[in-house]
Amino acid sequence: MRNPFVPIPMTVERNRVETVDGGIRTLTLSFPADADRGAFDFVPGQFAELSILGVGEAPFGIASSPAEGGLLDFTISRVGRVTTALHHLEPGESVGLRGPLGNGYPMSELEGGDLLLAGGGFGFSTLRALARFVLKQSNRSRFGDITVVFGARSPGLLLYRDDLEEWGERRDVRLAVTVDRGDGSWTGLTGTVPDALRRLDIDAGRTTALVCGPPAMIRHTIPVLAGLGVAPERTHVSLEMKMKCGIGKCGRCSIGGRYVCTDGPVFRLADLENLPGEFR
Amino acid sequence: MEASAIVRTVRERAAELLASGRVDLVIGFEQGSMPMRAAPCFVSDADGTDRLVWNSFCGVNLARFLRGRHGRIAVVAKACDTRALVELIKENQLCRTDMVVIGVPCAGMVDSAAVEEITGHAGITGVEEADGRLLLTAGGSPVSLPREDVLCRSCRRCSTRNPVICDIAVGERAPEPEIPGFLDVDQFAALPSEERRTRIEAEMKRCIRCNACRNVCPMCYCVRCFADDAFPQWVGRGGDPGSVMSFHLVRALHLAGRCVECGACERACPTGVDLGILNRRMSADVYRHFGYRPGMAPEIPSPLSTFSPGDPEDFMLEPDRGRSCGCGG
Amino acid sequence: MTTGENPSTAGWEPGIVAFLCNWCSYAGADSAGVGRHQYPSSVRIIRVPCAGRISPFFIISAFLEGADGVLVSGCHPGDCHYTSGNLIARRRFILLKSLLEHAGVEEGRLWFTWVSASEGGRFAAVVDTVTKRVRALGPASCLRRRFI
Amino acid sequence: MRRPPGRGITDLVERLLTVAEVYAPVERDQSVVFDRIESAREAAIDRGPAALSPKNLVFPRCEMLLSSSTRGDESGRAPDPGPGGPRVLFGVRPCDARAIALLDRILGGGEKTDSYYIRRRESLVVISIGCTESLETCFCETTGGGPRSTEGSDILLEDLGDRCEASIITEKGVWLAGQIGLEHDPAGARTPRGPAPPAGPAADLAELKKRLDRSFEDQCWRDIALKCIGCGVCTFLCPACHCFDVIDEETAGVRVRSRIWDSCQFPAFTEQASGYNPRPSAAERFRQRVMHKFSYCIERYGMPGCVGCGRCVSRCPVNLDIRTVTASFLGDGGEP
Repeated sequence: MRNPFVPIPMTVERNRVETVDGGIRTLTLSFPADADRGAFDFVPGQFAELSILGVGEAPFGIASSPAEGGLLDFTISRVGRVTTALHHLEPGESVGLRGPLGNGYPMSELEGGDLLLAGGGFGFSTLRALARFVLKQSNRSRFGDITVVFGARSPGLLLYRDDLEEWGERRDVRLAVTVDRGDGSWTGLTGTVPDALRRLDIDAGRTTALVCGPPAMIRHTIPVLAGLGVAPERTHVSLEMKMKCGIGKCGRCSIGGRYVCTDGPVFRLADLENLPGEFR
Repeated sequence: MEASAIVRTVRERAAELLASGRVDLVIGFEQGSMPMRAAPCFVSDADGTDRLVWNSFCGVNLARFLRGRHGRIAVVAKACDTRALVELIKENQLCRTDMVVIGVPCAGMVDSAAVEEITGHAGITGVEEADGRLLLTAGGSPVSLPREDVLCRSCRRCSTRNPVICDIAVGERAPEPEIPGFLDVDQFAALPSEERRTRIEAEMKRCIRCNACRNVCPMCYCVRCFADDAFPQWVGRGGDPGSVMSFHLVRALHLAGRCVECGACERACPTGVDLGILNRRMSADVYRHFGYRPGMAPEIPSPLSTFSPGDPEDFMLEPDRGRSCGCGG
Repeated sequence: MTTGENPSTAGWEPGIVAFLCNWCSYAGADSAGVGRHQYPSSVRIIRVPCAGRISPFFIISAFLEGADGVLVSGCHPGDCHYTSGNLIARRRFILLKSLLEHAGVEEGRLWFTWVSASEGGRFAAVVDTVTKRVRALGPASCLRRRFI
Repeated sequence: MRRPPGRGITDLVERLLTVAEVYAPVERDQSVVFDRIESAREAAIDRGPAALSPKNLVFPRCEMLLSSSTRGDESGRAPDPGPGGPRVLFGVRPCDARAIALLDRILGGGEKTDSYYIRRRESLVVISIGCTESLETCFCETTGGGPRSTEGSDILLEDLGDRCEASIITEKGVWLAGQIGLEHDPAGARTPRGPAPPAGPAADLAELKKRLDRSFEDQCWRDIALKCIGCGVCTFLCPACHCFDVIDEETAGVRVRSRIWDSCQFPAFTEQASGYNPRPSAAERFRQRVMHKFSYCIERYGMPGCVGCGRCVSRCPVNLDIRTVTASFLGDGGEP
C-alpha cells in the first residue's frame, strides 16, 4: 500500500513569469525517476499537491497537456508562504508532488462535439491543459468546433501569451480574450468572461462547455451558458475550494456529500444543482 | 433582591426598551437545554422578553456578542461583562452611546462541571437556589450544596461584584469583596524556578490547541490572530511543547492590561487548563507597576498604550559603571 | 542558532540574540568596534528601527529557535528617535520579563538595557555581563522547540 | 451514582496486560482521559465519561507525516512506525467505539486509504463495556446507536460485578479472547441483565436527513447560530470529527510535515488564499457541522457523523445543544 502522503520528488526545469506584476509564475517540472514518470497518468483538469518540506503544501491544477513528454506545468499565483517559496525555486531545485488528484475533464464525452472553454484569471490553467491537448495536431480531428474564452482583470494579468498568440493565428480554434479593464494599448475585448460569452454564436446542441475560474465568475457564467442553450448535462464546472489532503480525508473541501478533491474538481452542472450552493 | 425579582425586573426593563424603540435588540440569558445551563439569548421584540432569566449559571461574558452587530443594543451585564465593555469601548471596538447596559450585581457564577464532579455525574434533573445554596435533584435524590463550594475559579478571586458602567441598575448593590490581591500569584512566584516551570509545563501539556480560550475571549477580536498567521508563522500549530507554551505566553501578553478576569477561557477549555496561571501574573504586574485594573475606569488610558517617565527600571541591566561607562573612551 | 547540541561539551559557548535599536544601540555596538572594546563573540545582532518595534514574538521566537539568552537595547529615556518608543517598550519589557521568568525561563537569560550611540564601552560591558550570566546558566531549554 | 467496576472487569484487565499494551480511561488532573495503563488499578472505569474520547489513539491530535533533516530532500520520509505489537483499547463506551467504526470508513476506507490511520488501527483491539447508566447529555439512541451497540467494538462486555459476560464480535475479538481465555457468552452482553438506560429519543435519521437537506438555504440557521461563538470545542471533543489540517514546520534544520485536528467552525477552515470564504459566518459553519453529521456522512458513509456521546452538549460554553437543533428539524412542523 502506497502512503498517499509521501510526495514524488520532482525537479524544476523552468520557472518563468506569466504576468507583468510578477505575481503569477509557471513552473515546469520533470521527473528525475523514470518509474515515477511512467506511473504518472493524468487527464486535463486534474491537479496535484506541490510541496516544500518545512514550508508547506498546496494544490495546483496541472496546466500542461498529458502529451508533453513528461513535463508538467503548474501556474502559481503568489499569495502566501507556500506560493512565495515556490516562486523562488530555481531550475534544478527539488519540489515534492502528490498526484494526479481529482477527476479531470470528462474526455470521453468531449470527443466528436463542439467545445467551449471558458476560464477566468488563474483558473484558466487547467483549461489551458485541455486546450493544448485538443488542439494538438494528432488530436484535433477528434473534436468539432473549439472556442476558447479567457478573461483576466487587466492586459498585464493575461497568462500563457505564447499559447494565446498561437491559437489566435490558428483557423481551427476561435479565441476570445477579454480583460475587465483595458489599458492605453489594449485593442481587444473588454468586459468579463460572461460578457464575452454573450457575444458568441455557438451551436448549443453540439456544444459541451467547460468552465473554470473564481467563484464570482462561475456564479455569473452559469446563467449565460444557460441563455446560450448549453444544457446543464453538458456544462462542466471546475470548482475552487480550499483543500489540504487531496485524497478525500481531511474534510475541508466538502460540498454536500461530495469532496471537491476526489469527486471533483470537475462537476457536471446538472449534478451541482443538486448540491448545496456553496460553490457559487 | 431575590433572584426571581431580578428576573422580573430584567424582563420588564427589557420589554420597555424594546417597546419604546430605544433599542433594537436585548442580549441576555435564557434557560438552557438542561438544568445548570443558561444560554445567551437575543430578543428583538417585547413579547420575547419572557425568555430572559437570571441565575447562578449566567457565566458567559455577553460583551463577546456586541461587536459587529448593528443598531442599538441593550445587554444584561454583570460586573465582568461591563469591565470587558469598558475595555472594548476604550479600544474603539464598541460605542458607549449605542448600548444600554442593564446592570445586575453578581455573587459569583457556579461551575456546573464542579457540581457534576461532586454529585458523581449522577443525572441532575433539577436545580433551585435559596439562601446561598443550590438545591439539586441528582440521580433522583435531593442534594444541597453551598454555592460558595462550587463557584467558578475566576469568581472565587473576583474583585468586582457590581457593574462598572450601568444605565439601568437591577437589584441591590452586592457588597464588594475585599480586594483579594494576588495571593495566588505571590505563592506561585515564591516557588523555585524549576518548580514553576514544571507546573506550567504540566498545564500546557493538557492543551490540545483548540483555540477555544482565544475564541471565547471577549477581548480577542483581532481580524487575524498571531496564532493563525502562517507568513510569518510566529508560533507553530503542531504539538511541540515550545509552540504550545509560546501560544499561551503571547496570548497572556496580548491580554496584559486588558484581561478582565471573567474566566471565559477557563470555563471553555475542554481539558481544564488553568489559564489563570499565566494571566494572573500579568494582572498582578499591571496592577502593581502601573496601578491599573482593567475595565474599572473608562477614563484612564490602557496601560500599554502609554508610559510614565517614572516607570520602574530596576529590572534593567546596569553594568558596573566604574568598569563600563567609559563613554567611548 | 549553533548552540551546543551537546551541552556537556566543555567548549560550549552561549548563543545570545541581541535586538538593538537602529539609532542608538546599534551605533553603540559600532562604536565598541571602532573603539576596540573587547567583548565576547557570543552575540548575534539583529537591528530593529526602535525598541518600540520589538514584539514579544521576536524574543520568544529567539528562545524557541534555540537562543540561550536575549539582549534588548534601545536609546536612553529621552533620546528616542521617535520620542517615546523606548518608554512604551519599557512597559512591555517589564511584563515580558516577568512573565517569562514566571514560566520558568531562568532569571539571567533575558536582559534589557539602554546604550547610546557613543557608549561603545558600555555596550562591551553589557555584552560581557550578559554572556557571563548566560554562560553560567548553561544551555536554555525552557522554550526551545523540539519536534516530538 | 456510578459504581466501581466489578472484579470480573479488573481480572480481565490483569489478563489483558499480560498479552498487550492496554489503554483505558485513567484519571489525570481531575479529568478522565484514555492512556496506557500498567495495572488494572489505574483504570478509572467508574469515574464517569472520559473528557476526551479515545480518538487520539488512532487519529492523534498532532501526527508527524514526513520529516527530513537534510536539505535537498524535499519529499521527506514517513516516520518509522516502530514495533507494532497488539494494543487493547479497554473500557470504551459503545458510543466512542461506534465513532471508531465511522473513522474506519472515512480514514481507513475509500480509494486511497490513510496509511497512518491504518497502521494505528490494525494493531488496536477495541473492548467496550455496555452502559448501564446514562447521563443527562447522552443521546446515542437518537443517532442510531445504543448503550449496547456493537459497532466498532471487537468485544462488548457486560459488567455483572463478580464476572463479566462477553460478546465477541469480530475476528480480532476472537483472537484476543483466545489469548486471554475469554469465552463468548451466547446470551451475550446484547441481552443485558442490567437496566437499559434511555439515552435520548430514537430518531428517524432518514427523515432528519431529508428535512435538513430541504433546509439548507433556510433562514433558521442564522437564528440557530446566533449565540455560537465558533470556539470549536464541539469539534475538538467529538469522537467522530475527523477533519484535519496539514502543516509544515522547521526548526534547527529539522523539517517536518504533520497533520493536526482542525475544525469546520473556524473561518480559516474554508477561507481561500484569495480571501474569499464560502462559509463567511457562524451560521454557515454551524450548518456545515450539523449537515456533515446528519446528512453528508449518512449519504457517503452510511452512518451519521455523530454518535451521541454528549461531550459537545456538556462542554459547549453557550449551550448550543445539537439535540435541540436536530429535534427542531424533526418537530411537528417539519422545518423549525
